[in-house]
Amino acid sequence: AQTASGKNFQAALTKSELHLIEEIEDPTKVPGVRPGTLGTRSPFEKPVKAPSDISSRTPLQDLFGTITPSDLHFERNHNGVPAIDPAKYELVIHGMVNRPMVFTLADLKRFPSVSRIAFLECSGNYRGSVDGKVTPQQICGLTSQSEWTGVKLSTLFREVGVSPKSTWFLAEGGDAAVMTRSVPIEKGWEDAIICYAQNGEAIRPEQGYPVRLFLPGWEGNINVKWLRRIELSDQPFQTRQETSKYTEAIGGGKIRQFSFTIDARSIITYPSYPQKVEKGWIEIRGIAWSGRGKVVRVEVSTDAGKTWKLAELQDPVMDKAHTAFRYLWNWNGQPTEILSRTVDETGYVQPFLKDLLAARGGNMGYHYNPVTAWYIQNDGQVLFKAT
Amino acid sequence: AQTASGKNFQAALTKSELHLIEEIEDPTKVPGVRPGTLGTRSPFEKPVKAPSDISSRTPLQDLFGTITPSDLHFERNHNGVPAIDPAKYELVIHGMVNRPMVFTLADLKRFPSVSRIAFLECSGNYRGSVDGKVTPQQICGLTSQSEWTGVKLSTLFREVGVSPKSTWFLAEGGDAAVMTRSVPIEKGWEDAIICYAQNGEAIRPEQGYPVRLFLPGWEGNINVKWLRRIELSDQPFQTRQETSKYTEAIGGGKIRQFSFTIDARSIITYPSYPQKVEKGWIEIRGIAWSGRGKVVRVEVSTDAGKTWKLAELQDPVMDKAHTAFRYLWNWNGQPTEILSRTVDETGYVQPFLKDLLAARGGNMGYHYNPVTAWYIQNDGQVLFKAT
Amino acid sequence: GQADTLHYPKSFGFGRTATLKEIALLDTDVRPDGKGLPAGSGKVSEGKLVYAAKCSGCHGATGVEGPNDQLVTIKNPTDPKVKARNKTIGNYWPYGTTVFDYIKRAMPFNQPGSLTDQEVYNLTAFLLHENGLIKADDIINAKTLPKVVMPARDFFVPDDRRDGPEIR
Amino acid sequence: GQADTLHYPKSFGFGRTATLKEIALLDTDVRPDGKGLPAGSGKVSEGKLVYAAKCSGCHGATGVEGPNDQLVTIKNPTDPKVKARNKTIGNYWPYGTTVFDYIKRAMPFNQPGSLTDQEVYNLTAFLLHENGLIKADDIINAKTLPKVVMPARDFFVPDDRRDGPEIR
Ligand code: HEC
Ligand code: HEC
Ligand SMILES: [Ca+2]
Ligand SMILES: [Ca+2]
Ligand SMILES: [Ca+2]
Ligand SMILES: [Ca+2]
Ligand SMILES: [Ca+2]
Ligand SMILES: [Ca+2]
Ligand SMILES: [Co+2]
Ligand SMILES: [Co+2]
Repeated sequence: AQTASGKNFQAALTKSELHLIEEIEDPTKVPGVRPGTLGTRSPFEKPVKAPSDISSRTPLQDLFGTITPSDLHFERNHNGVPAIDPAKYELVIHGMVNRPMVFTLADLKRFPSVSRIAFLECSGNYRGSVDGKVTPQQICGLTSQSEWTGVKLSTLFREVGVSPKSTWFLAEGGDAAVMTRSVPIEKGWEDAIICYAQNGEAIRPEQGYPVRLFLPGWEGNINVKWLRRIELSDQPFQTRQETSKYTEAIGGGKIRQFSFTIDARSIITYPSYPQKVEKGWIEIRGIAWSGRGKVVRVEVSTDAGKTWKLAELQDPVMDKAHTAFRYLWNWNGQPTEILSRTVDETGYVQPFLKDLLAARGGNMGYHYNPVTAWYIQNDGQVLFKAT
Repeated sequence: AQTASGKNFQAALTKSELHLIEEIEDPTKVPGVRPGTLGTRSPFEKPVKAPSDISSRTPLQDLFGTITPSDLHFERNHNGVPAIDPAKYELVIHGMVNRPMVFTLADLKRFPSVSRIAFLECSGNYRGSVDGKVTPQQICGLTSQSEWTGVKLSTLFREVGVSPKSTWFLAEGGDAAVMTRSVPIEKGWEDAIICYAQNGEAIRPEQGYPVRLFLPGWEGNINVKWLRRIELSDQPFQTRQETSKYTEAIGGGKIRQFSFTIDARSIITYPSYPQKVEKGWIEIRGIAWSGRGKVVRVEVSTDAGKTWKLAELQDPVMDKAHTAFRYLWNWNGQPTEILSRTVDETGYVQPFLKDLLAARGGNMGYHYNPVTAWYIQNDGQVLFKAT
Repeated sequence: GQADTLHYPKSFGFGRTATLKEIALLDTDVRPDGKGLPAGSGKVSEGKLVYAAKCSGCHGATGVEGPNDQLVTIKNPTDPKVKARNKTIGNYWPYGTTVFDYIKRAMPFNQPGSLTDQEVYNLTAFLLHENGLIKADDIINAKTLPKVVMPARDFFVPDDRRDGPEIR
Repeated sequence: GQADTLHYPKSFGFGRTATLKEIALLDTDVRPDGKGLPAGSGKVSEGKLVYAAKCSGCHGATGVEGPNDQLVTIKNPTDPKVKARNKTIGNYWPYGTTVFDYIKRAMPFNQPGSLTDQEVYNLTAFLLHENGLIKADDIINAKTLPKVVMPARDFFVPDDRRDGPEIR
């Protein structure tokens, strides 16, 4: 047992200790950290991707605006991230060309360049949940956005002299999966980019360092990372990734193949599970995108889909890009569901899950982009609900 | 001394060792790194800021496109970067208001938000060199670009009820310099943002974590970082930073004060010192920006300023944002000078150094935005030249 | 698009001509018409041995058990879990050439690129046979492989989604 | 702009009223009209002692030598280097109140926020005197400080740059 004076002394000590800590902690009273060579992330902020054996998901619910920090860009690979020495890197282009050629990384950087801010999404990017306990990261964290820079593939096509008879090309990665996909030649001429930069700097290893193929608006897998070879052909190669995988049953015994385009989609990232909200004003926030072009409209419902209101889109709305949307809502504290749906410039309207299932003969699979609902309980708890 | 057979044996060993190394190094033959929680930068890429005691400069010559990776965003502070606990963070707004208020970080995030991609530049951002051996980073590395997200200050002005008689406000930082600047109230109503996010994530400590003031197009120093207090007033406070510093002599004994706007500017980042170029096709690349609004035109000269051609601007051209420009040039191998100059939407034309000097009575100082030239020697060596 | 590049010079002159040898080193892909298949041929019986030694650890003794991807189709499965993942070479792969191409580039997963063409031919023969697509003494080579009839071929249709409001 | 926010509710109801006490703790700024100056007053002679103890290490024995910012103007310097950096309180600062405000918030650089108001008043008096702006026995307080005549005041003009082509 402690004496009364002992107790007082200890309390006093504790108080002065506390005071000391407070003084040290008052950042206006201690010189801070001097300028350095690399910036840091606050130790109080620990955003992380959610990894599995084969992929890692962007924490969409933790992000603001539309750019994904490069170290939070989603990952999907088929046998890990290779270590590639850029000095040894070469891209070979051959097949139906006048002159098969080899380009070093330095060569690629010398050609005319192009930059664009665009999303990249894996076509296997939907996960539901029966108990509602899933975050946006878990539902659809296989989408991210960067400013991509590189040389247009069409520029290289002209350099090697692609035959007018060529209709497809093979893109091959230099990873341990030696990833291969066949791409229709038109996409190569239209807007394909051989990218070497992401968000201002060299592409990160997880995104294909030193060079990846970028096909704006097309499913992630075909944007071959660690690109080492392009072969021009007059037919697709029917690689494992475009037959066994990345094809989807659509009913009537049919399997859809070469389904490249990412359908229009949106997700409300705030409020979302596991957050809890309070009665009163809530800015509903999210991102919307379409592989077909620009988002022209995002509609939000706060009454479980009975009525829909226009959300505000953040300018500038870019082609094939995550677009931030916002809708100001005064929650009365009653349980309800909030939903968002995207309409793109082709008139495509993001479907409900049940409509997608109906259109595909009851099959789930790739290219699932359903409207998702957030159920808000009367205690403010937000839970996922399938549509 | 070594026997002949010993030598052979060693050579053989070395050869098989080499082979082994080659095998290990062939990334298609070894499973790569599994997906993780945070992406990495390739060990072959080491972009760094150039620090001094008081600032650190963005390596503009190493970047592509327009977004600056957050850890390469330039820094300028007046007594270091403070360590701030976001749970303890508060913003106080008081003075000529109906109701002085305190906002936590969580409070600020609940208000309607806005995002914009914009540059931030220190007004003391010009350094020349007599021997020409300066990089873009050294010449003007105190400019960077991010996607900034936060709440409009006007929203908070309405919440506290700013008096119609208020004409200025004080912005105060919570760093060891307790940085203070006076801002005209109109800017607060127009487009000031109380930012809590940068490039998708929480603002980095070096850029003001957890909250900074962002005044699009205005000189860096007034974009007070680590913002802790705003006081509404009917006059400026004449702080040390807006009198002793961030004012400039303009001739005739006059000192210009409250010079907020960043004048239009550009820099060719490729080719630039210390690079060496080869005869033939060169894509001249750079960034252009203006604190007055959009860049409407960038002109490039490849004949030391005798003639000027239009550069291509990367879409979308955004208001008060770094804009990428490119100009394709076939260098004949003869020594020459290449230059770029920006014209903004108000018709302002980026001046030559000599014209700036003449306009300011021969004084150097803040707001120096001259056209800079790169001299290309006949061996391809690129060197800075003042205009 | 292509139009943007029309003002470019005919050639920028960056890069160099690829040699036949360096192309050959990389060019291992196999097309449905058999283009790309190397010399040699494979047998089911020999594939069985290679499979047991180098593949069964991950794909199971009979290519069904896993732990990794199921390679052999189970006819009329009753277990709903097996039913769900029963998409394999035998009932889902539209081209036999893909088996050769993929095994050669990517398997075994822990030692990709380590197999000889001979081994890959043997494994291809073995897996096609286990899936009931060829007979036990059929030989697989550049001539025969493209001709193996794959039951799934008929199911595949090109993307039928279009711009506009229709959900597909 | 303001128009964008007009559809907002009158109040969102986030945040709380600030107490007078918590405002007072932060509100140390001093305006040119003297608003914000605390009670108390300062003397040149006492400021000299504080300066020698807490400031001279960085700003020099007489406020000229550095190594950090020069605080005291040299009349008619001949050394061109001194001439160039001879922008100080005496010839470049437009308001005396700034001296108090800045020292209180930011100095000494290695112990910012450690000075009492008394010390800051004394230092302000000392530095103004060293710069020839007040007499040795002048007292600096909330009344007198705003009235100190600062020679640089007349030089300052507001930004005269405009939109458009004119270079200024
Ligand atoms: C160490 C584990 C491992 C070993 C050993 C292994 N595999 Fe695999 N295999 C895998 C994994 C994992 C996948 C799935 C890869 C992916 O999806 O990217 C796979 C996929 C496959 C596929 C494609 C299945 C489909 O339906 O798409 C085939 C075919 C295959 N392996 C054949 C083989 C053969 C033949 C061998 C032996 C030479 C082998 N594997 C050895 C792990 C292994
Ligand atoms: C450990 C070094 C150090 C000490 C001690 C120090 N200073 Fe400073 N002082 C500086 C530095 C560095 C600056 C410039 C800060 C900046 O530019 O952000 C400065 C700037 C100043 C300025 C502004 C000068 C100008 O022209 O803008 C004044 C006034 C000043 N100090 C007064 C004082 C006084 C009074 C003391 C003592 C109470 C003091 N300093 C102690 C380092 C010091
Ligand atoms: Ca080679
Ligand atoms: Ca081939
Ligand atoms: Ca798989
Ligand atoms: Ca408080
Ligand atoms: Ca005040
Ligand atoms: Ca200074
Ligand atoms: Co698809
Ligand atoms: Co200024």
